[in-house]
Amino acid sequence: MDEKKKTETGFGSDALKDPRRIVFITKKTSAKVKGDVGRQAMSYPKLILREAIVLEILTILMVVVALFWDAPLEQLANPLLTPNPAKAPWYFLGLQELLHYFPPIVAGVLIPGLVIVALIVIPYFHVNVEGAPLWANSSLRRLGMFSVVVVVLLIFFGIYQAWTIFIPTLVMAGVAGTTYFLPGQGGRFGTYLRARPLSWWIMTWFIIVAIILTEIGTHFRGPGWSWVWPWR
Amino acid sequence: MPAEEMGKASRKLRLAFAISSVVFVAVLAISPLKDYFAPWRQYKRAYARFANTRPDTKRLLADYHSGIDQIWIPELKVVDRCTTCHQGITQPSLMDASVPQPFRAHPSIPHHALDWGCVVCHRGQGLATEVREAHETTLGWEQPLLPTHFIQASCGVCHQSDIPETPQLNRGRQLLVDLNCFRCHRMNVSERIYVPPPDLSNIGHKASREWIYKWLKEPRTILDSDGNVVTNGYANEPRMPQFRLNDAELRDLSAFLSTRQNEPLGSHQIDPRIVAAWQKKPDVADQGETRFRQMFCTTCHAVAVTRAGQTQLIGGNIGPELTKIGSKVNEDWLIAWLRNPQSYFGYAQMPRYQWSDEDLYKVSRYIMTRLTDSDLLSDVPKMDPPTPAEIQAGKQLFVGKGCANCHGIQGIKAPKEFGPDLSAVGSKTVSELMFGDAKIPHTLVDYLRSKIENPTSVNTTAAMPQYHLKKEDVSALITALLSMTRRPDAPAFAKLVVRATPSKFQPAGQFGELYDRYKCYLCHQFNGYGGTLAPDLSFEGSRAQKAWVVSFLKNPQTLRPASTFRMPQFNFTDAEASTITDYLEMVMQSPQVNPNPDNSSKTSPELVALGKQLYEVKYQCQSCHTIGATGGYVGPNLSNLGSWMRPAWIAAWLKNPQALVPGTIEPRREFTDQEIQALSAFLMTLKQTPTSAKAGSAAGGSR
Amino acid sequence: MTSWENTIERLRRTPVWQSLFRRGPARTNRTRSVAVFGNIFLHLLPVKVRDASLRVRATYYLGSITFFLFVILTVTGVLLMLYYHPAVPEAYQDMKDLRFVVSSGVFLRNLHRLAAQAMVVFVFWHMFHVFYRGGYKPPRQFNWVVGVGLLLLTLFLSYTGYLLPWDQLAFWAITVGTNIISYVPILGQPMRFLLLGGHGIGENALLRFYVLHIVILPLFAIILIAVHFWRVQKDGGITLREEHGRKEKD
Amino acid sequence: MKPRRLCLLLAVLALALSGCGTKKSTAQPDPLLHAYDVEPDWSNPDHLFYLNYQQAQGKRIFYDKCVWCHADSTPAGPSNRSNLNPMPALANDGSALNSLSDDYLRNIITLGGSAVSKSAMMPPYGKTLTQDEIQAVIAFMRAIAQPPYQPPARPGPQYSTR
Repeated sequence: MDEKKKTETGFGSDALKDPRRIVFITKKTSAKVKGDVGRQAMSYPKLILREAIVLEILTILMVVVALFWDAPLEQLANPLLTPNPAKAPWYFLGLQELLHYFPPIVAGVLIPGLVIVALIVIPYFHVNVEGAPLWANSSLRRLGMFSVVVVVLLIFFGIYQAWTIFIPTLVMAGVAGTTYFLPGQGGRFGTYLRARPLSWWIMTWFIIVAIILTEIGTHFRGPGWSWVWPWR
Repeated sequence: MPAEEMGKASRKLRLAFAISSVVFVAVLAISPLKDYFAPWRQYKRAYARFANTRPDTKRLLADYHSGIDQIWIPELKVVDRCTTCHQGITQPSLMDASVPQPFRAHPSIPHHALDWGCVVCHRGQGLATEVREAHETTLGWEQPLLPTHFIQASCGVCHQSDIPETPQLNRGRQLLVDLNCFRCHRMNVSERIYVPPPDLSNIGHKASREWIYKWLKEPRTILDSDGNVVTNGYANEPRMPQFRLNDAELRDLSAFLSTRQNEPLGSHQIDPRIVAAWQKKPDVADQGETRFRQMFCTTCHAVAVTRAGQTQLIGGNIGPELTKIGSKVNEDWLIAWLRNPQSYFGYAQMPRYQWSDEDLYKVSRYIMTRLTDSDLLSDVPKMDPPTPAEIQAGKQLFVGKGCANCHGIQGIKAPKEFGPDLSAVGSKTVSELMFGDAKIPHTLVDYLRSKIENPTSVNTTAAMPQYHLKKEDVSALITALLSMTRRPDAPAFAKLVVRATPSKFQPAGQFGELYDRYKCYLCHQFNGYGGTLAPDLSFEGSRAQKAWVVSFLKNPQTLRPASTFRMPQFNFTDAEASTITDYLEMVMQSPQVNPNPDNSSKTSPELVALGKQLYEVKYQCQSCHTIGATGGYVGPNLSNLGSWMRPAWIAAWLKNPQALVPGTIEPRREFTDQEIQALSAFLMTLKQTPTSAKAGSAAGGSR
Repeated sequence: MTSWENTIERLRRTPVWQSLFRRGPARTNRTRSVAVFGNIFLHLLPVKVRDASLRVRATYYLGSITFFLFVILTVTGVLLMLYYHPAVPEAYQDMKDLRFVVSSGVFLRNLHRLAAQAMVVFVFWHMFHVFYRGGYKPPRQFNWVVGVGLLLLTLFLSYTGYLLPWDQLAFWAITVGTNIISYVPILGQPMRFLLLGGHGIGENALLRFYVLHIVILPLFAIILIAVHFWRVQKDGGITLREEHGRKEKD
Repeated sequence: MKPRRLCLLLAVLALALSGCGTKKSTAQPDPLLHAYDVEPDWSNPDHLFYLNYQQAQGKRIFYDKCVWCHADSTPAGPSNRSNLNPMPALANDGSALNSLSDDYLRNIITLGGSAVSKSAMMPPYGKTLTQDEIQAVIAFMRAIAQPPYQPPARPGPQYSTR
């Protein structure tokens, strides 16, 4: 189909068929400019159609679940009637579980505060941005530092008897340490793990701890925040 | 990238988009289905189908529509949607049991459902339109439907005093008082005749340490074949519960109690001449037994009697059972007690009889030698005299176990707030209850039942002792407990509460003293206060002739020889008898009865003959009343009516019996004035000499 | 040209259509670009995306899902507002009415609740995914921080919504949550007081949580979402696996 | 294999677990709990009749006024029934009473035996009991009748729940 004449502007015919972004590249440009961005596709319709399909499928799933699952509703709020245990929304139960171990100032303020600060500063804190392996250079020094951090953490958890955090920390440190001592290449998995940057280890540790704490807080805590088995 | 290629590649994408869009629209379109398939709509449709099978379809469907029905009473804060499914509740033709639920009509009750809503009585959740939500304990509503068995509890929320329609509730409330529940738990109990458990300040005079040990250990041990609890010397006496005490505790407590002799024992000496005269006689106990029976002690006290191999308790339950009393009490104490029960503790409910020393000696010998059980204390360990350490420990136990809550004792104050507050236990939600490891359904009713039947079932450290109650008494107690709710917060409810009217009849003066001394109110009613064992005396002055009352007081047993429960022989003096008679005549008058009628002139032999004819033929009164040797047992024996009742009373009675004695069995009939005159004239001719009295009534006097 | 396309073509020529869309069919790359540029919503997206970023495994659509959940929440939330009074006895009564009387009320509330829980899950998931892809690294540092802000907003949105049914679950969950705030030294108590509008959870707290839930937090969320999308485009599109670390083929 | 998958798996697992609801205990049905009152079958005390409110009120009135002549034993001792001629019907005697209509029973209780040409020994209770109370007594008698009382058949098809 022919285009109307009036829409033609100063671009050449090539540009009509295949428009390119015209930018001035300076040193201060924030955009990541690479020489080769690979093959490109038009957002309209390729991206937009995909997004629309995702929206529709998501809605369908949500509606179907909402038809068969009922939102909980308990009795009228009664300040005189404390449920035992009183639980926060599930996404705060990890935090509530921490409160069980540590003094409130640590579990309630320090740790969540540090997590938020850590999340914010990650991009500005140039910890092997290049993605160099944890043990790539000066490996002994790094191993030493890593071990000190882990030992301090373990002592901290040990003092407060936070055994549930103790265990994943130990496991993570073990796995991370083992990658260093693995003979030779250690297989594909070992190689993969050895190539992980420090931030990767920290984040993975955080995720596992968060999931375990949330899970324990949700399903393993009964009256007086005592340990109960969910199937009993 | 060439446009054609892109178009080709996105064809698959477009297809996927098309399919997901179709599903998307379809799913959104069916999302209202959840609403459409709501269970209540199915009940609605089922009712319409059901109504079409009934002959009165038109009336059944008069108010039918497809939406939610609700009863809305703003002033009571009632929003009940129960009628959405229970659509037939106001249709009289759907009353019988063949109508399937939820369409059956409500049985006819004094309160119409549409004026009160459903949840006010049945509890549950009136807002809900789902079956489980409305009826059961769910997370969203902690108050499940009250089982119909306990529905009387809801009557009790407003009706604070007893009403005849709720026997189970009334029984439960009586038990809360009788079993001393209110001594440990805070609760609202309406005023009733209540006799506190015995004061123990002087128990050391009364019973031995061994007996106390045994009693504390197992106040009751055996269940007979009917499930009645037989106690160590007492039957059907559930007041003293069983505490969970170990041997050391039993020793300490019995040591403490057996040393309680705060005041010297009252007069317990018997004239030594009488003792000397009777001591050696072999039949002293037999004579005592005869005297015991003649005085009708069994009207209040039961004694086990073995006849033809069958042991049976004979006697009333106003006082304790006496079968094994001789193994319990000291003889000195017994004599002092019989002489003047109130000298042992002031509120003792046993009347003070006019005993002669001779009778006293005989009866006490009978009690101490015949009413005994040598095996009773055989399993009690040997105990040395109490040590101060034991006594001290026993004193602490006495407070710690809550004994002081029920039993008064000098020098110890009852602890306040000993048991949990039960004044609003009926409003307790499931989440407020601790079920422990008990394997019972988590509802308030099951909790209460479990707790009453075995206090440690839900809480192993419970301080509450073990009561042994019959199943129906447990149900009655649960009903009474459930009736104690937080006052519904709607102001209109507060106005609806029918408060209990405290009634206490306490006459003054000389009669008042006699009334207290002989405890008349334990058996007789006076102006709505008192026991129900004997006739209501509220209008006795209008009813009985003075001479008859005097002769009855002097010699009660001659008038109703067939009845087991008979007025005891109080041995009134002449002065006492005339005080009582004068008081009854002066004060206990009915406004319905003319005190000074002048109808003697109207009596004539013809009238009497007419009355006799009416009595025997037209109204056939003999079906219920006895004259001479023939007639029924329902009403009182009329053989001596002429010397017993006043003619004005008889006339008023025949006009309207219920006006004189509310609730009396005799129906009100439509006699003409002439018939009343004739019947009165006939009845007044019925007189007999005391010696010829024979047949009696079974149904308790003039009721 | 089929009659169907003819009909469409004729429809396109009507003045109403032209006033609505102004442009002709997007059949060439240029008109497609113009369609994206010229649309207030679509212009947050880039005109072109790399083929690699269209692969499902590049994103799992986690960010999109999170955003769509936000859309679902907005729609259902607005509908729920029609039945809701932020007052102490009424709030709970409204939940009962939603459940038992309002047509599709249960469904609306279910959907809202479900989407709210799912959004918290997906926002975390999205963050972890972006992290493992190295999406926080230059030049996308700022967008990562915006994302962290959105994470916190999502948590607060969910948390403030938790109180609104005014049932036991809500009351005590919020009690536990707000008690944590009071552990902050010095500022803790005043912050809690500010949040609850009093020393305890009552009518004021309900009103504050309601306003936060339906006005303040969504407003910030919308602004940050817009910035987030815009920055994705400006920072060079989504982070691809091969962009950071070892250039391994996946 | 990849840690990324592990995280995904854990997240899904956590989500799935948090969906589990708490189980509720189910109550066993006890017919006694759903009856306002019970009355044992007079000829077989192990067999219980379950009474609704109206029948229970009837039972209360029956045991106050009627039991003396219409039962073989009374709460206060021997019955007056054997004393009477003709002997009154037992209240649970279905073979004698089931054939009598509610209206007939209401009449004889209200107006007495002589009003329906029966023995005058049956006194009238119309001025002592209300019509509701009399109806309650009849309902109670119907409830305990042996053989069981069948209400008169209604016209129209029978309803089935299915």
